[in-house]
Amino acid sequence: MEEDLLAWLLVNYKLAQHRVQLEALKEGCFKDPAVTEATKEALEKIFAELFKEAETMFQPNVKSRSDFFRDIASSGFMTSAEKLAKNDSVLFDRLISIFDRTILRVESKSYATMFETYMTFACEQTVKHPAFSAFGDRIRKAIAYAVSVEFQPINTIGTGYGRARLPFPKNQIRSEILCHGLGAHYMFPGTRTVLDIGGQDTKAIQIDENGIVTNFQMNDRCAAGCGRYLGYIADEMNMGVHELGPIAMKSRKQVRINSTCTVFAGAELRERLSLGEKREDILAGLHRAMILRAMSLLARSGGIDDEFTFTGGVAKNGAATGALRTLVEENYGKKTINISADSIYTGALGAALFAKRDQLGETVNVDLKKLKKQKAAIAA
Amino acid sequence: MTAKKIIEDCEDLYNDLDFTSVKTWKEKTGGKAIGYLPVYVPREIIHAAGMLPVGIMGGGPNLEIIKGDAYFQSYICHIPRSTIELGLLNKLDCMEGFLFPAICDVIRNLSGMWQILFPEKYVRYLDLPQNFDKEIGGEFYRHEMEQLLHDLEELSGNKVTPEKLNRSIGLYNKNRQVIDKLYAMRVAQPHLVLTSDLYLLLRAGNVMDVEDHTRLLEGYMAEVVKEDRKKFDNIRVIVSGAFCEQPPLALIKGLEASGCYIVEDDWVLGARFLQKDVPITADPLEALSDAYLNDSVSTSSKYEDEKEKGKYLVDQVKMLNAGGVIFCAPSFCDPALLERPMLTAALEREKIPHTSFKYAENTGQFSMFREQTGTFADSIKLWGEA
Amino acid sequence: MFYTVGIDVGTSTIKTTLMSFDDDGANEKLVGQVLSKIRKKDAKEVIQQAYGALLAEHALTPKDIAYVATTGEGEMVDFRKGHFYSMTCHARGALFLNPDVRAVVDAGALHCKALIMDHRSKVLSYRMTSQCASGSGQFLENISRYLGIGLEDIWPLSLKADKPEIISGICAVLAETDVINMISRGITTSNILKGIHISMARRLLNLIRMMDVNGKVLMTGGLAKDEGLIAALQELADDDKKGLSIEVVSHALSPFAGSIGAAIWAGYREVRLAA
Amino acid sequence: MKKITPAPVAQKDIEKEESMILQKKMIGDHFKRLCTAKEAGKKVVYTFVPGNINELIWALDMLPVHPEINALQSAMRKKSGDYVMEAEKHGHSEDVCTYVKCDIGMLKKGNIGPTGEKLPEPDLLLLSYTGCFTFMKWFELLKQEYKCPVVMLQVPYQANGKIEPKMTDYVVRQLKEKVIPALEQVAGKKLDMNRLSALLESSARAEEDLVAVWDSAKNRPSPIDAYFGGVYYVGPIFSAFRGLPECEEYYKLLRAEVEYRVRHKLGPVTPEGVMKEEKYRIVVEGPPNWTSFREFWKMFYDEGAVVVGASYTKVGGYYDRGFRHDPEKPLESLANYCLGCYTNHNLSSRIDILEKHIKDYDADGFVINSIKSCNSFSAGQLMMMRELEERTGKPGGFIESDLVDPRYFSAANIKNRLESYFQMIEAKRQAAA
Ligand SMILES: Nc1ncnc2c1ncn2[C@@H]1O[C@H](COP(=O)(O)OP(=O)(O)O)[C@@H](O)[C@H]1O
Ligand SMILES: Nc1ncnc2c1ncn2[C@@H]1O[C@H](COP(=O)(O)OP(=O)(O)O)[C@@H](O)[C@H]1O
Ligand code: SF4
Ligand code: SF4
Ligand code: SF4
Repeated sequence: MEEDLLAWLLVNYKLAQHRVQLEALKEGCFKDPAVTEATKEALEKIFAELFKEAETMFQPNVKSRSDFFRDIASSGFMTSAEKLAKNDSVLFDRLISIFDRTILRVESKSYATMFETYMTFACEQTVKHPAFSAFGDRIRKAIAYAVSVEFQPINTIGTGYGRARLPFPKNQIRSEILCHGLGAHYMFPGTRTVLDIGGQDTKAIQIDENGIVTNFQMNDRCAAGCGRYLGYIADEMNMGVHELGPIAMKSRKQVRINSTCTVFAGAELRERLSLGEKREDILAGLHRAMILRAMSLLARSGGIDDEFTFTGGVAKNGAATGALRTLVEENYGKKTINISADSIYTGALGAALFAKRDQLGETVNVDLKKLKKQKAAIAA
Repeated sequence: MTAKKIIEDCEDLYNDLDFTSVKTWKEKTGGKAIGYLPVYVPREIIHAAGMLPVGIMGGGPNLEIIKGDAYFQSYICHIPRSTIELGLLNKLDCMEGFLFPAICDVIRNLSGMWQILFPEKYVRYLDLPQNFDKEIGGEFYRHEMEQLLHDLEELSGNKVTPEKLNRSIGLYNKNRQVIDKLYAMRVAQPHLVLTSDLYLLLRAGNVMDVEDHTRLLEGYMAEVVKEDRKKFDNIRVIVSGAFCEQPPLALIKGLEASGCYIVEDDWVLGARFLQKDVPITADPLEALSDAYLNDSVSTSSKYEDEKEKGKYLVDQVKMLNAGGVIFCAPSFCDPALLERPMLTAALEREKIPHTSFKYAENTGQFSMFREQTGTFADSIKLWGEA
Repeated sequence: MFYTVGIDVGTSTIKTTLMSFDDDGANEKLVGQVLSKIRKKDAKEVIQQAYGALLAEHALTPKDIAYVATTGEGEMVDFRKGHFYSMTCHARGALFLNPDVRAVVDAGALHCKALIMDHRSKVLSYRMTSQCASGSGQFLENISRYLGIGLEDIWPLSLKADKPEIISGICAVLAETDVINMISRGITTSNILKGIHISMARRLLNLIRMMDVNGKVLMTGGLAKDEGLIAALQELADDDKKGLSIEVVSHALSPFAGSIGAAIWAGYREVRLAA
Repeated sequence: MKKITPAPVAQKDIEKEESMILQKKMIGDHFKRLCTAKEAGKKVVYTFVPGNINELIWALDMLPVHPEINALQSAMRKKSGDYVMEAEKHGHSEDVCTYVKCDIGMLKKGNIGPTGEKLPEPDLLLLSYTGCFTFMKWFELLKQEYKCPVVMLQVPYQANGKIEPKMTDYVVRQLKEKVIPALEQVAGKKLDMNRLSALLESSARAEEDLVAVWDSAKNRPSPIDAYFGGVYYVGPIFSAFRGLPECEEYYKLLRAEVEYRVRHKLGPVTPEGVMKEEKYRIVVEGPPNWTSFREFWKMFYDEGAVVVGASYTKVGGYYDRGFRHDPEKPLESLANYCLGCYTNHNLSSRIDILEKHIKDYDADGFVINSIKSCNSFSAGQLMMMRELEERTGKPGGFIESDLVDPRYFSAANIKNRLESYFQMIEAKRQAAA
């Protein structure tokens, strides 16, 4: 019961976040200089659809969905716009360009101070649920308390690709490699090899029994092989990035993709589609091509040791994990492969652990009890 | 067997990364096999020791590289990583020893890696002389060959007598003669002896007994004349630069498809490295050494101070009535790519058109090559020689 | 008199050109042309449509066309009579558009090629970009999408830049984050675009510099419409201390150079075949 | 490459400057000699650093020029980018050794040497090389440009990790029958063996002092940086001066300075002064990057990393295991010197050498700087890394750059990797504590 409530709060919290951004997007779109009567009408319809979709989107039984507002919104928007402007390519182009212009601004806005708003919304939504309506006031009270508690961070450590731009002193910045290693170690203490495929880069990391990195390899600033590779392909196909995996998984015979560059792969995709090859087969080939690049980084960092943990946004993509599993088994034998639903936070988790360690001067010990609980929560 | 069927069989051999034909040979003869990397090794010595020399030319277009990348950075040519991949996949287990001839730093260093990776195998770096003086370079090379001969005797348990060695020399002489005939046939009728056919025939020689290979070539030549093959309005070109890592078969076919008949090339060059028969004498090692010093082809892994750079190529163009030269070299291949400016300079002095591009053995995209060779062919076709 | 059609099948657009010749192949004239975007459609269909529309517009039927020549990825067109390779065509088309030029830069969606030729448009030498789309037309298209502006708005904005924000060697796909970054740092769209034009121009200049180019250089391909890029290229070339003295020019029909060249070669071959 | 201006440090560090000043003067004098060679009637021999036989050249009163040194100096003076581009314009591929392209580009642009004056054309191309096939191509290319004789000295590869008698014989024979006659012909005189022996004796003394300098890195803190500083230390002995009295003097001076630093427990001098804290002791494999040499060095000293051992400083002679030029056996010792240069060792031996460095100098780890355009060094380095990690238990770092092509130095990337690498050592230490 207790977990159920938390789960629902989380669902509604995400909904709140999503709605706020949708509102901003809507407002932005209507303010766009290119808006005409026709587009206004279309936009109204599109947004009505988007808000409606959002209602159920975060519920636990709904599966494939991106964690990124942009992905969700853009796939929804595209689909609706395509439907509405079936034969009117001018209208379609106009709608898309309005969207492109606006999303950029919505995305680069900061929503950091909205915790209370989100929480209140989440609380009100949740108590509407029949399972909790009886405890409405107790829940409200508890949440009001939770919201009022001030966080007192004892230490902060920044990491990630953009870490150099953080306004932190040097000792509060840690390489994302180390953070990923430690984060993965915390989630799965048996981990020896970590693969992180993020949006902008891919890292293969070897760690020791304490979660300390012993070797690593990462790719350069090239989208081929990172999450954006799939994002770009999804854009090419007017789809959300989270929709690719499920389609690719239907493939029975994958196509070999020859282009390494993401943009060229996009062109190859179009070419192959026009040659009549199946969408799912090409997509499967694209996923495999991306995982092959990761395999080569892994090989270079020292191979794959038990246990192997796959983190980063792409770990949510079933076709990518599928291709990875196959290739790992073929080349390194059976290995325990850990994939966490929260994997996109691995780096942040590692940074937090370093922050704690730096402050308290202790090496991090994994709290097994807590971990079990966490795993159970994830399983539920 | 029709020419088409012969080529199909050769293509199967080309695609067979398990070296089944080598295993079959071993079962049949009970002998051992020695793998060698490009470009040239004196196969006669291996043969005389009752062993099968097996040419290893990388993994080609079909091998997916998973672990090989762990050994080579992205800016090193492709052949060593696919060779290591083959090794790690145990596909080269059927060979008892490996020879790494001196050709470039990559192959040289690969020999050291092989020593570490496969300590149970016989691994030898064959240092070829760059001094072509019989008394100096010849002396050194002779030592190298003696050592090799001695090692192979030990490995095979067979004594190599001068008679045996001479017999092998004879067989390889014959093989080279037939290959030369095949090349001559292509020069005369490039539409008949397709370059892709010829290439596959040469590749087959990497993995089969020399006598069988000679018979195969003769069979093809007898059959192919019966074929009725269409003649296209193609230009005649010489392809140069691919002496080590081989272009994918599809690229070779693509060259023909984009309007070029190839009348000379340097792929599988080891099979044609010696340009004259090695004489049968009382001292076969000396004969082999002399052949290497005096009668081997001009290629970028050999140092040449006496001869004028590019003269060999220019002569070939004239002799074979070629319209131009296509440099097609593996990416990151220092010997081939450093040689290129010298050769192009020689061609330019003679106003011979040329173009160039780079490939990797597993390149999968050909449209850029097609554009380039096509434009090249167009320009020769539309405007003639000059 | 007879007619020919040249079809240049690109990765993003199809260019179709109709030309007429005297019976002896002389006096080539441009009759009409269409440009069609492939987008997500089947390229073959787009080609068929464009071809049909162009003929209809000039009251012609396929029977009236003596020779259909393709170039680019045109090998897929089954009603063609011949195929010419793209540099051969761009060179010939360029010479038609501007008889003074001896150097051509073909900047398209994915590739850029620079070539030099003689007075008959024989390609003497060329350079091409690699298999990385950084700095290509598609790259620019992506950026304009991230910025939410149309292709046609790019060059006017770029020309207005006062303090270009120069970025170099960035991935065509990951550029998005750099763009977002710049926007959040308050860099104007004009300055972002100009910066991108400069980095693209560098790439082109590197190709040109690899050959002995002097005098007029004609831009062809889709990017030839981008006056911002042309301006940036000219500025860079002028600044270049390495003795490069070139004048970058474009032509309203530059994007059609490939198809024009194909149509002219078609005329040439037609006369030869008849002979 | 001499232009290191140690930031104002304490008075006693003046000594340090003395060897610097001397080296600078030596190089200046040499280039002056070169520029006036033709007037002075001196013959000029172009030859390479690894496997150079300078003593022979000097014994015949000729002047050596080393194209690699020109290339690296061009890089430090930020000219190499243009030179490389120039060579590519002349048909060279972007894939090949950039030393070659830098040299060819410099030639095409008038052959202006590091001092801004035109270098003399060679009277002889002495292709004595070791450890790399590219050298052969290099001189084949130069031969197209100059109408002068070439003579080659092939040095067999130590494929089995040792120098076999037949290898030495082969080199000696070439020296006797090819190289010396060719040199004599150009010099217009006979080789005086006594003169050669005297030069070799001097070489051996300099070598002795150099080895003592390397050994000093065993101290804590290490008084030298054996890589970034080391490339300066090998300047005289690798380039034109081995065998000359000024070379001997330089090493005597250098050794004294280093010994002084040891006594006073001083760290190495960096462009920003004496290094404060020695946090990490590192062994480096591979050549440095010359185009951003300072920036690259800074990435180390800013983190408190000192290089205590390096393989690159052994390319022009490997003296650590006792080899010295021997006046008693002049030709044989020249042959063995050539055979012993670092890149002429097979991969296992290279791993052994690095392993020994890591152990002898008590390093915390090792970094491989892989050069994109140098196959001789780079092919196999990934495997070396793994073997070394296994054998020593010390972590390896892997970065990629180029010798002289500025396009291939991605500072952000290298910095990110190095930072992660040093943090990794740090984290490991903490975990162990
Ligand atoms: N639900 C999902 N399904 C499929 N792919 C996803 C999903 N969520 C995120 N991704 C992928 O993950 C990438 C972002 O990963 P992330 O680890 O957050 O990157 P970074 O940390 O580098 O910003 C996206 O580009 C996208 O491809
Ligand atoms: N006005 C314009 N401004 C900038 N770029 C343009 C403009 N018009 C077309 N383009 C670019 O031209 C490219 C198409 O060029 P094109 O030569 O037709 O390519 P391809 O032949 O490869 O399909 C597109 O990528 C587009 O970015
Ligand atoms: S190859 Fe493609 S994906 Fe990679 S950097 Fe270039 S443009 Fe980006
Ligand atoms: S392809 Fe070239 S560089 Fe690579 S191994 Fe062969 S000869 Fe050496
Ligand atoms: S490849 Fe390496 S070792 Fe050889 S010449 Fe070039 S830089 Fe020197």
